[in-house]
Amino acid sequence: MQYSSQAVAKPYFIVSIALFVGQILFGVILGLQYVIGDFLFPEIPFNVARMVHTNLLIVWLLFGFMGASYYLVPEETETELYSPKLALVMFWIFLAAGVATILGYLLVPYATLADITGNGLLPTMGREFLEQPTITKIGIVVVALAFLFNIGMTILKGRKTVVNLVLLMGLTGLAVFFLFSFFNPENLVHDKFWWWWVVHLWVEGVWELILGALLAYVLIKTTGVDREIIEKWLYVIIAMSLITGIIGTGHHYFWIGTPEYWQWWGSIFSAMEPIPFFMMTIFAFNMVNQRRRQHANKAAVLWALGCSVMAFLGAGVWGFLHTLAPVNYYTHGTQITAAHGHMAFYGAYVMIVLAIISYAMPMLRGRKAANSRKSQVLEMWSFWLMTVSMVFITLFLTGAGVLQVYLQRFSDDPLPFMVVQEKIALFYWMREGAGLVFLIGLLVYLSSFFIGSKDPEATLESA
Amino acid sequence: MSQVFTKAMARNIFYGGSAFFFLLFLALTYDTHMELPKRDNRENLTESVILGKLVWEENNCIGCHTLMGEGAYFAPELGNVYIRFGKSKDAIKAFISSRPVDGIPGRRSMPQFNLTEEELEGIADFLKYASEINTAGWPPNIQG
Amino acid sequence: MGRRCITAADLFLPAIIGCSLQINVLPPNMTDSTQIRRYPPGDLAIWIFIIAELLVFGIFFASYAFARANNVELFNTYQLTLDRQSALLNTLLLITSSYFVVRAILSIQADNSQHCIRWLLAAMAMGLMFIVVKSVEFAHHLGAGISLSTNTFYMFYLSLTFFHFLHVILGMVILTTLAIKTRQGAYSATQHDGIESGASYWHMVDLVWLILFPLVYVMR
Amino acid sequence: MNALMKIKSCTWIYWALVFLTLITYVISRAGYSGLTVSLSVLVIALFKGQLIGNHFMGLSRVRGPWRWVIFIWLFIPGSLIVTAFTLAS
Repeated sequence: MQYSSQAVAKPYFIVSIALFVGQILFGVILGLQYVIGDFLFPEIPFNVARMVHTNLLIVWLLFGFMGASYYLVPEETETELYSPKLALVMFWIFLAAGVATILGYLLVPYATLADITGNGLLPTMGREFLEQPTITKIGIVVVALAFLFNIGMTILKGRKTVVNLVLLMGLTGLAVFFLFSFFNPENLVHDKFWWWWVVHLWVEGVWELILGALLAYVLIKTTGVDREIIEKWLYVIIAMSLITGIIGTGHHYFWIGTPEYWQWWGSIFSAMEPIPFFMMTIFAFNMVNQRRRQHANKAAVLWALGCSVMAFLGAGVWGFLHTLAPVNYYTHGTQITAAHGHMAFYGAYVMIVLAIISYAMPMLRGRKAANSRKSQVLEMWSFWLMTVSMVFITLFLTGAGVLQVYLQRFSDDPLPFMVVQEKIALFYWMREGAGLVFLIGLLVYLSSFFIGSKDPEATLESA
Repeated sequence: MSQVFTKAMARNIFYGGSAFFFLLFLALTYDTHMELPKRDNRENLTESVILGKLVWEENNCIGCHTLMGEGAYFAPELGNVYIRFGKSKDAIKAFISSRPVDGIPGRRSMPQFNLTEEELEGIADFLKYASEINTAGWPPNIQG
Repeated sequence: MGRRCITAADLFLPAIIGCSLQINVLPPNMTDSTQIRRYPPGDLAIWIFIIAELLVFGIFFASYAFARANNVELFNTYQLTLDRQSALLNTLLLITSSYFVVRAILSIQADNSQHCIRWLLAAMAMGLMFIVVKSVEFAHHLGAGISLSTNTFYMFYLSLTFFHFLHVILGMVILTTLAIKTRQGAYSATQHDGIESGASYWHMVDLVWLILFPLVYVMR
Repeated sequence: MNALMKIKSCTWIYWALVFLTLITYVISRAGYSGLTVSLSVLVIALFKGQLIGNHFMGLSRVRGPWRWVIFIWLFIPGSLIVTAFTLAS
């Protein structure tokens, strides 16, 4: 660690991982509710558990992005953070708001939560992924602005590299598009239309800038390839992401009351969305092949490479599977969507945050470059356990989805939703099994922070 | 020719391309909003429907159900539930208000939300309004 | 052409068009930009962008053709409402404009930046006329109450021509930048990558129209 | 190739493009229609595209894969269009 203010990243990363554990625990609960319908009912009904699962994901990824920024921006700008104190204050505010919101979900009925937080004044709650009480949303905006201010001022006074500029653009976009979450028109079609400006323009727009910047940073650090080359790639990849992704929003405008030309525009542009992800895979592997030095942190390189592959599979291939309007007509809102969502989020965003944690944590904990050999072996085991089980979760959900589409939408004698759900229960059981393996992988991941932490650091010869 | 592929050009393409396609997206957004009055059933957006949407949101219905295919995939699609229930608001209201507090053993159950008569009427009106939006022929059949 | 070293372009060339990775070493007497080369004129980054754009248009064209196959009657009927004279005029304008840009490149290769600017301005004048003619056509359709949602034919016609129209505008912005930079003396006989990049983009805009014109206006 | 010859050759290409465009227009004005006419018009257009690619975009002087960028682009959508029009008639 070259700059002492980078240390503020550590609490962000720790909370990130803690919330990740919470997310997976609720994921396992949800998976069980799919097959044992009354599990934990009425104490934790499905909608509450799902809300906790998805909101924890978003919040821990945000913690991860913030931690990553606090870690890499001082190094890229070659200067100390503008205000480490502000970063710590915001950490506690964000943590308190996040925990209070999750507890609110779990302890009182959602309608009561809406009532006590004054949702009637400015109704923004109760929309998928944006379930947070309005007051929490305001809190998120405040934290995001303070964060952007802190990062922006640091970049302003230091060296401006492509990595930190792209990161800053991504983070600014994240904050800007989140503002649309306050816009909840009474007209349902308007509501749905603008809701996607948060959700789609986040995950298939500005978040890809963040992903690209973080990946580029990890690759610069671990491969020693000339910065010029990596930055060129970064520009080309994010250019392709936005060129395809912005109009690609149209693939959500097929069946929600919006004009039918979106079926063409959305299909054509989103069919090209896999291209930037493919380029990212080629990029990551090429850079590692062209590496000028070995890095003792093998685990970080593994996460970075894994991220590029899984993002391509999850976001690119599984997205393309159901993005064309004639296909989507049958698959829209089925387990196919769930399959895509799981692998895309894991591949693109979970893995990049884990990659940067894997790269930064050894230094934050006082190592020179990498963890001990023993810790790294455990971490790489957790990589394979989680990644392979996520592949199986995706495959089982896809199987469930294909059957669901056939039985409920496509066959001559379509069956009711609940009847179909019972027929495909076997797939949900298998998915739950894969989910438990994922949980085991996560526990192995946690153990890698403790086991071997007293051992000497891995060197190039031993790693 | 100094370099085959320059960073400056890659950067220009990123800024230019992004701005270009964002502007195009704004143009299409504008056109969409011009077309929506013909499709989005806004003439039936009554006070009761607006209340119904709030009830829908404040009970997190989207946490289990889909509405026009968006939401969670745990419980049936509700964009066309009004039609599936034989175009009967009473059937919708009766279904919601009759959910047992402790659920149905071993099965997925909908919670008992203890809605008032006005709220029940609102949610039924909201679902009727939603079913009358022109969704380009989706869902493929009555089962949603 | 300067010394070749491995660049990022070499690395993802194979990915994009499936060729094998090779490092090209040209004999020193073949470094004149008019001689055989390994890469197209201009910056490779613009060519990646051009490929992406062509891909979109290519998919759009094929979509048009297949959508037409399902609605032959409709497409044939409404195709007759289009103004073929202005389409012809526009085609000639774009071809001429492209030709002028070629002349601009030849001028700068001869180190004559005065001529280069003149040719660029002439090309821009053609582009501007295209924009005017096309705007009149759009105004006509708009006045007749035609929109993207009128029918599938107009959806494609308006999408394709409007999307292309925006490219002409972007191309005009690029040509303007080139003219200004030429005036500032940024390009010379030995250094004109930037102007070749912009020119390649402008030719792409022309190329797309050359297919669009017969496909949408003529073929029935 | 000296400068004057280069100007001459690209001017020739220009007149060829204009001529082919006028032919397309005349065919259309004369009211000819049908599959054969349509496909001929398309082939003319693809040929024009190749002229642009080779001579205006300078690909004729390129050796290696980039040489074929425009050709491939013309070929693939071109054949899809041919297929669709053939199916429709």
